[in-house]
Amino acid sequence: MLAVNFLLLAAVLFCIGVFGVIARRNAVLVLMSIELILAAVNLNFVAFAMMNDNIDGQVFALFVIAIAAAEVGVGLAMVLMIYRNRKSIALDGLSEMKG
Amino acid sequence: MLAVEDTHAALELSSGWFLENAWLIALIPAIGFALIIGFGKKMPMKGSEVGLASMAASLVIATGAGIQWMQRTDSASHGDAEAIGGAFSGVRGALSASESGQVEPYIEPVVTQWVWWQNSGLEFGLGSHIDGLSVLLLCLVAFISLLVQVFSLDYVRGDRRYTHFFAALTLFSSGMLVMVMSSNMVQLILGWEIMGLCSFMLIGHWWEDAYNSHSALKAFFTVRVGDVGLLVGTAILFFGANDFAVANLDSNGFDIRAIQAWALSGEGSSWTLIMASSALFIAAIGKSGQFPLHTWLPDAMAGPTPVSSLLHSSTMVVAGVFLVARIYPVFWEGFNIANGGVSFIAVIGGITIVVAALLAFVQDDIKKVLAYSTVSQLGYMMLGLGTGAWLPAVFHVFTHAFFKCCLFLAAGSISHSGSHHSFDMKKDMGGLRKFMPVTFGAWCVSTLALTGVIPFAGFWSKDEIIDNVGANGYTFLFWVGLVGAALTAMYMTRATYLTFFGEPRGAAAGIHHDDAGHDEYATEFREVVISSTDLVAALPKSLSAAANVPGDDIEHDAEGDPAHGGHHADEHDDHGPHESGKLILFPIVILAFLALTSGFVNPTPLAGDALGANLGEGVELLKKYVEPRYEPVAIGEAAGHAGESIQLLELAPLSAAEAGADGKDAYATGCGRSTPEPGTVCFFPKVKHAVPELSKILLSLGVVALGYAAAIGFCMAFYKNKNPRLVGLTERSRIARGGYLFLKNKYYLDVLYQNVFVYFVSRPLAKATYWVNQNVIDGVVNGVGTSGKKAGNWVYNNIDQKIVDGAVNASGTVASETGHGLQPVQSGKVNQYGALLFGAATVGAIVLVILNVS
Amino acid sequence: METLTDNNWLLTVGAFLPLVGALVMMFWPKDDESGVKTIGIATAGATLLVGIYTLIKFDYGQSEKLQFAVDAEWIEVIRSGYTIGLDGISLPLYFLSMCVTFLVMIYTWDNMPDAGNPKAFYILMLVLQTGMAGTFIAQDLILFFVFFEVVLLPMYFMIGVWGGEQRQYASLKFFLYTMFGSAFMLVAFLALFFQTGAESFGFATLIDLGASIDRDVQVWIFAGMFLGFAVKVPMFPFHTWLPDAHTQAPTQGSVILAAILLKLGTYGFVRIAIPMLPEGAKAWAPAIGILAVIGIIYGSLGCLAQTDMKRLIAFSSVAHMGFVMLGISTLTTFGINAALFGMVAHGLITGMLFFVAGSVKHRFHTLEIRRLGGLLIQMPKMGWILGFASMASLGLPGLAGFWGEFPAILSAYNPNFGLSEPLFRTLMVIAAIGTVLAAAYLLWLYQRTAFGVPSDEFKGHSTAEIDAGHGADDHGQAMAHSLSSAANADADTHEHEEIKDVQLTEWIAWTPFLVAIVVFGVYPQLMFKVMDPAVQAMVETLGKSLG
Amino acid sequence: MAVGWTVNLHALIAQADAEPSVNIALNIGFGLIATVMIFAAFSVVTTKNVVHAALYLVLVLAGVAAQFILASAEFLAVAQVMVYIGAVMVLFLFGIMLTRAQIGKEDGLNNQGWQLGIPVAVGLFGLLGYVVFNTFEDDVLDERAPFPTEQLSDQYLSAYLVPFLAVSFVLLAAAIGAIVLARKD
Repeated sequence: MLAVNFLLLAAVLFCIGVFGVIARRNAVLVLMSIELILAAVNLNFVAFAMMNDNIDGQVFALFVIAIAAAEVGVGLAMVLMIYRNRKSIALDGLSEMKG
Repeated sequence: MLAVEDTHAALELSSGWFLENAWLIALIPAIGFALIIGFGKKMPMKGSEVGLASMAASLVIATGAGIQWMQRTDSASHGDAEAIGGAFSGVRGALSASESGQVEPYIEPVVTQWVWWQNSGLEFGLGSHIDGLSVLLLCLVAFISLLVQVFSLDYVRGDRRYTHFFAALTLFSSGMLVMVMSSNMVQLILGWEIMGLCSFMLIGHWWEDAYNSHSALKAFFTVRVGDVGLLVGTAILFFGANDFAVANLDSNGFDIRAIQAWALSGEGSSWTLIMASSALFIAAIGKSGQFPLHTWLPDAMAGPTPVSSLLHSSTMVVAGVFLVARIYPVFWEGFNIANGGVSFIAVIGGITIVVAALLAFVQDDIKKVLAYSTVSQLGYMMLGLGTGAWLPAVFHVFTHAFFKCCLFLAAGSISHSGSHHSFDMKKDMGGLRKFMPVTFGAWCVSTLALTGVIPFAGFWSKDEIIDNVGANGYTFLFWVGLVGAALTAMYMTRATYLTFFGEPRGAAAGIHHDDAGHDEYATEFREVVISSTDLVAALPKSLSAAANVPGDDIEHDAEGDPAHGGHHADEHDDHGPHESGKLILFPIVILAFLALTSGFVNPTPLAGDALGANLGEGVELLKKYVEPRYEPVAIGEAAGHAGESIQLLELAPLSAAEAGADGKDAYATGCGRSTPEPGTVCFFPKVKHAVPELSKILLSLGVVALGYAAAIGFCMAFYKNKNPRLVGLTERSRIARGGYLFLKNKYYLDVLYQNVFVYFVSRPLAKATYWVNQNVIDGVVNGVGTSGKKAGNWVYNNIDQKIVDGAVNASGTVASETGHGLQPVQSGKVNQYGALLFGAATVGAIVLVILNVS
Repeated sequence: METLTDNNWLLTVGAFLPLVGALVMMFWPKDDESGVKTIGIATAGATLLVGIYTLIKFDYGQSEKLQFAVDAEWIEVIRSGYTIGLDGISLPLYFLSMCVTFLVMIYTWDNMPDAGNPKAFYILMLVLQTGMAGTFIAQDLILFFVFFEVVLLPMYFMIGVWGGEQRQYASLKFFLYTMFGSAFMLVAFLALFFQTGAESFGFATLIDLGASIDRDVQVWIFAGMFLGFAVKVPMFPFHTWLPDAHTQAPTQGSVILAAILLKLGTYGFVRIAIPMLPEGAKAWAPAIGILAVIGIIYGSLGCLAQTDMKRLIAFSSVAHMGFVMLGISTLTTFGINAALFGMVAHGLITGMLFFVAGSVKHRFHTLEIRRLGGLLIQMPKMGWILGFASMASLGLPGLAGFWGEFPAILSAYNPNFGLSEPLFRTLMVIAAIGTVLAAAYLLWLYQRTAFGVPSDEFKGHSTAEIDAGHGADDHGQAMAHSLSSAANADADTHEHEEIKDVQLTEWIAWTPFLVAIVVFGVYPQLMFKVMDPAVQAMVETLGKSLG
Repeated sequence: MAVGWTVNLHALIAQADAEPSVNIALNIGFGLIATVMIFAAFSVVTTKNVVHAALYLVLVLAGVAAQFILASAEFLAVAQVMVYIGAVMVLFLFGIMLTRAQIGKEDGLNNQGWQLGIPVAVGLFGLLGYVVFNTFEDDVLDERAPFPTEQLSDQYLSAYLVPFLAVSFVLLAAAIGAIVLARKD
């Protein structure tokens, strides 16, 4: 099996995720898109691990999974809070961070 | 400014003024058209006189050209001493040969042309290319057009667009003439498309009524679909033949003769020839209403009757046949007709014969019966061409023009004075023979001619086609042809019976129901799905026509009646059916006479004997004057340099050799059978001519008679005695009903084309494209635009303004300033961050990659 | 390429005379409208006379050479000279630009757009004229670029000030889009200059040196020029500014835009991009061909989806320019000749169509195809002209359109320099199908606007209609009509003023277009004879480097 | 399920060992899963219904797990299934429910400037695709027995011990943080 298969698949997923992050307005959907990106990254890690016959790639993939879990937890919690405060999770509504 | 480049034939062939100036034949009507458009309204006869005059002039010149062409031919084969300049030993060679009955030298067409346009150094001509075929059709077209215009004088009198009608009619004929005499493919396309335009104008003549304009649109559009083939085919031929033509004939790849010569020279690859001939034949299908694209012809009946007759007899629909006949060598080689290959053309022709004939059975509109019969007759012509029977096909074009035109004009005369402007045989006709004896007589003669009863014109041509098809070994198509003949007899009998026999019905009985036209077209609307306009919008429009300005006219126009809308209408209203006026009868009678006699131009000798008349080979005038000789020609000859005609001498032995062998072997070699000798070119393949046999003739006559018998019996039983077993059969028997509906709906082809193709392209596809345009492509643009604008804004209010401020109150610390300056980048919108981030990253990376690459 | 320099003052005068007129107009009182208009028309007329004189003086025997050539110093610093000249390729377009401006000005005499202020309008048109003429005579890249951009500004204002409802949007889009393109173009020009290490920006030198550039570099530089010109043409993915600009622009703007401005792009391809970068051109030719054919089909389908007459015509431009670009992309003499002819033909025909659309709008105050209808009843002459123009536009032989379309399709059968034949033959077939679609949308337009009977809202308000009523034998009805229409005319708003047929100024402005369409259609040699030698020479030089 | 996969995977590998060249079966499997994943991912970012989006995401992540197996990383596959499909998705669904996203179609899920995403994504893909192809054109992943899990654990508890601990702290912090944030007062 060719390495390119995995890498291209990852690339596609990554780009779709990017598109999602840019295009979506609903916070939850943005988080999902980020998950897509992370999945793509993991694919790459694993593919390279197999290619170089070196397990470190998988180690990192595992780290990524863990971090992703954390990120989702916190992210959703924040979304929840935002929702409570302003009854909407439309991101373009949030511009308090505006300097 | 017009550089006259006169490449007409070597001088030993007699030429003449008419042959040289044949281009006038097409030019005069064109000028006539301009005059009518320009000043027609102010003229005493509203411009019609110009039309008549121009057509008459063309007819005179065409006839002159015809006579001179005959002289030219004779001068070649019988070699008049004075026709041959002493210097041309070449012809003596040919002459001596021809006297020994072996060689009949190829007769150079008279080509007169001017530089029309040039491209990449090649100069392309415009002019006249006169040979037997073109001369024949020139006379035919001019003659028929003249008669039709005479007919129209009375028929469309009082029409609101009388002048425009004649203008269009004249331009129409001119277009056909241009095409017939065309010396190259581009000119052919010119004439071809002019006819398309005029058919659009004429079919849509009463354009207030949506149905008519839609029929016009349909006609133009269907033909246009075929024209794709014409463009492609011309391209293939041009690039195929060009090098050969430049090298050998110092002409170019558009030149008709160059194409003919190239096709027979064996230079072109068979693939090229097949592609070219298929493409061109698709064009012919569209124009000549062959099977899959025949649907526009019946709708073309929306036009005034003279238009239908002109369109269906000598112009427009014949164009396709002419195209095939004109560059026959291409098809000959492309479809390998020489070796009896079953060609695209023959198959389509055969299918068309039967398919159209069957459709003619279920029509109630007399004009539509005739329309389908035209389609089926065109099928015969194509069948003939496709099976190597070139001459019979052309002959059939010739005879068919007369009787079909006669039939249409008769139908016109009926509706004009017999059935109160209705064409519905079932509603408004019947028993008319008592009222309109002349029309009836003419109709019968033409019907007999159409159905191929000896000795009427149709017999000689159609039977010759069928005969040759059989002789060339296409047994199945031979039987198809016979079946077609029987069917023709049947549906024509039905039409005749419904129109002239039985009890007068409806308008024929003096009853007037002006709504007849309306519900006829109301039903039509259900069939015709308007191309790309929405039916819903169109229907009320046309129905509200009656209420509109000038409502009175429109209401009658909807019935397809020209003469209404004025006091002329009332003329007819007060009394019932009667014979038409002289102006209408005159052309009909002439045509009827020709329908009876024109067959004797080229009768089959044997059949002549069968008649007891003693006819030799000599009587086959068309064979002698129209069919091009198949002798190879020395290249210098073809290029028109008299000096090199000496080479004909060298040809003599070659042709003598093949003349030696007789019977089938005579066709083993020669033009179109084997590649010509180096230094010589062929312009026409060596076609077989069936040796006529009495048995076959009797067979076909018998078949026709059978058809008549069956049809008459049926009509008697069904329409007269109302035989209970037949009447209402379609209600009782499921199969019968199925078949009936299938035919009624024209094999659902219209539905396929209009509901499926046109609808799909015009609605979902177009809409989708437009959506993509507005939302995706334009969306991207706008997105970029807006974000660019935003960027611009903040650059302005922040970098610019802030820095100016900063300069003013320099006390502020740089850090805070830049900090403020950069603040607004934080629009706070996550998505924009995303976009900026990834966008920037991408751009940067791309730059890096590019730097690495180059 | 040697040049003929006798009476070389002609081009300079022809190009800058309009500016003089504009200058005079500056000091003319704004409120003396007829005076302003007279000056404008007079200037344009004078320019046209110069153009005609040029036409007479032009040596058709050697139209492949640069004639009336000038090579003066201009900006020494950047080694750009005032190099101008005229040959068979540029002559038709140069002359066309002059005629069009003149006729458009005459048309404006009676049909001033609503925003008023003829002074500014005429000045803009004169500046535009200078820009267009200059672009066609420039023989120096920088000079070309300057004129190319000069054209932009007046058109921007024309759309932005005298345009329709969304004029701001349309004009800005037009401006930014074109600027975007020309930015890349400028970069490409500079890159070309430095890569060749030429001594000047003159076309001749660059054509000689350009072929020496390494292939990959050529491809990149060509890409830049491609962007610049393709936006102007406009080619398929870059066309979206066109419909908006056309729909929003005033009639005069649309006509000039269609007749001349679009040609700047194609002219750029023929004059600059292809001869200077043969390898690049060859590498890009398939892409151009494909985009062109996509444009043909796509534009036609776009037309079928339109409900607005003017927008439909605008979309048809995309399709027609597609044919032009197809011809160019074959890199054959045949195709490029066809393209050049097609440019002029399209200029005349589409210009004519826009004129008609403008007049219809002027009378009915709408271009909704749905609401129109029965044009032939209400304005017979206008209806005929519309029919004539659409027939010409769908490429009917015997009218000018055919000679741009047919040879272009033909040439795609065997492209030059070993471009892929299967590809281009496929393109040829698709393009041929495009002609069917063209027939579809144009006839559809004609049938729905001209045929049938007028819709109720406009019924009975045209003089022609009432005459027809009299013509028919039914007097009572006719009387009733004139009465009712009179009644309506009193009762209703401006919607119902008398709908008049073609007016005098319109006749004056349109007749030359109609005549030209017929003349070039019947005797195309007039133009082919001028262009063919020049194009042959060009393709030969191309062949030297491509072999 | 993962186990079942591994088993017949071993079979595949075993009979693939004979010739090191590209294994058809694996490729086909990969292709099928990949198509599903791409389709699902695309739906995630385009669907108008939040809940559907979540379910499509499940599909994608399951696909990733499957691919892990093909890449002979079984432990990761299992982890992926458990963490993502087990935990994360549940979180997502909770999030959706709690933010009362309406079940069914919903407009305004996209920004007004969403088209901007198309060029960025396409450009990015063009770039990545180009780079990937240029670099790893003909690198073959020769099938191998899956990495033994103990090897993985060894790595964690030796070389990567510190990061491992760090991550566990991060997780802890995340959990607490989530509670703090989401708590109603």
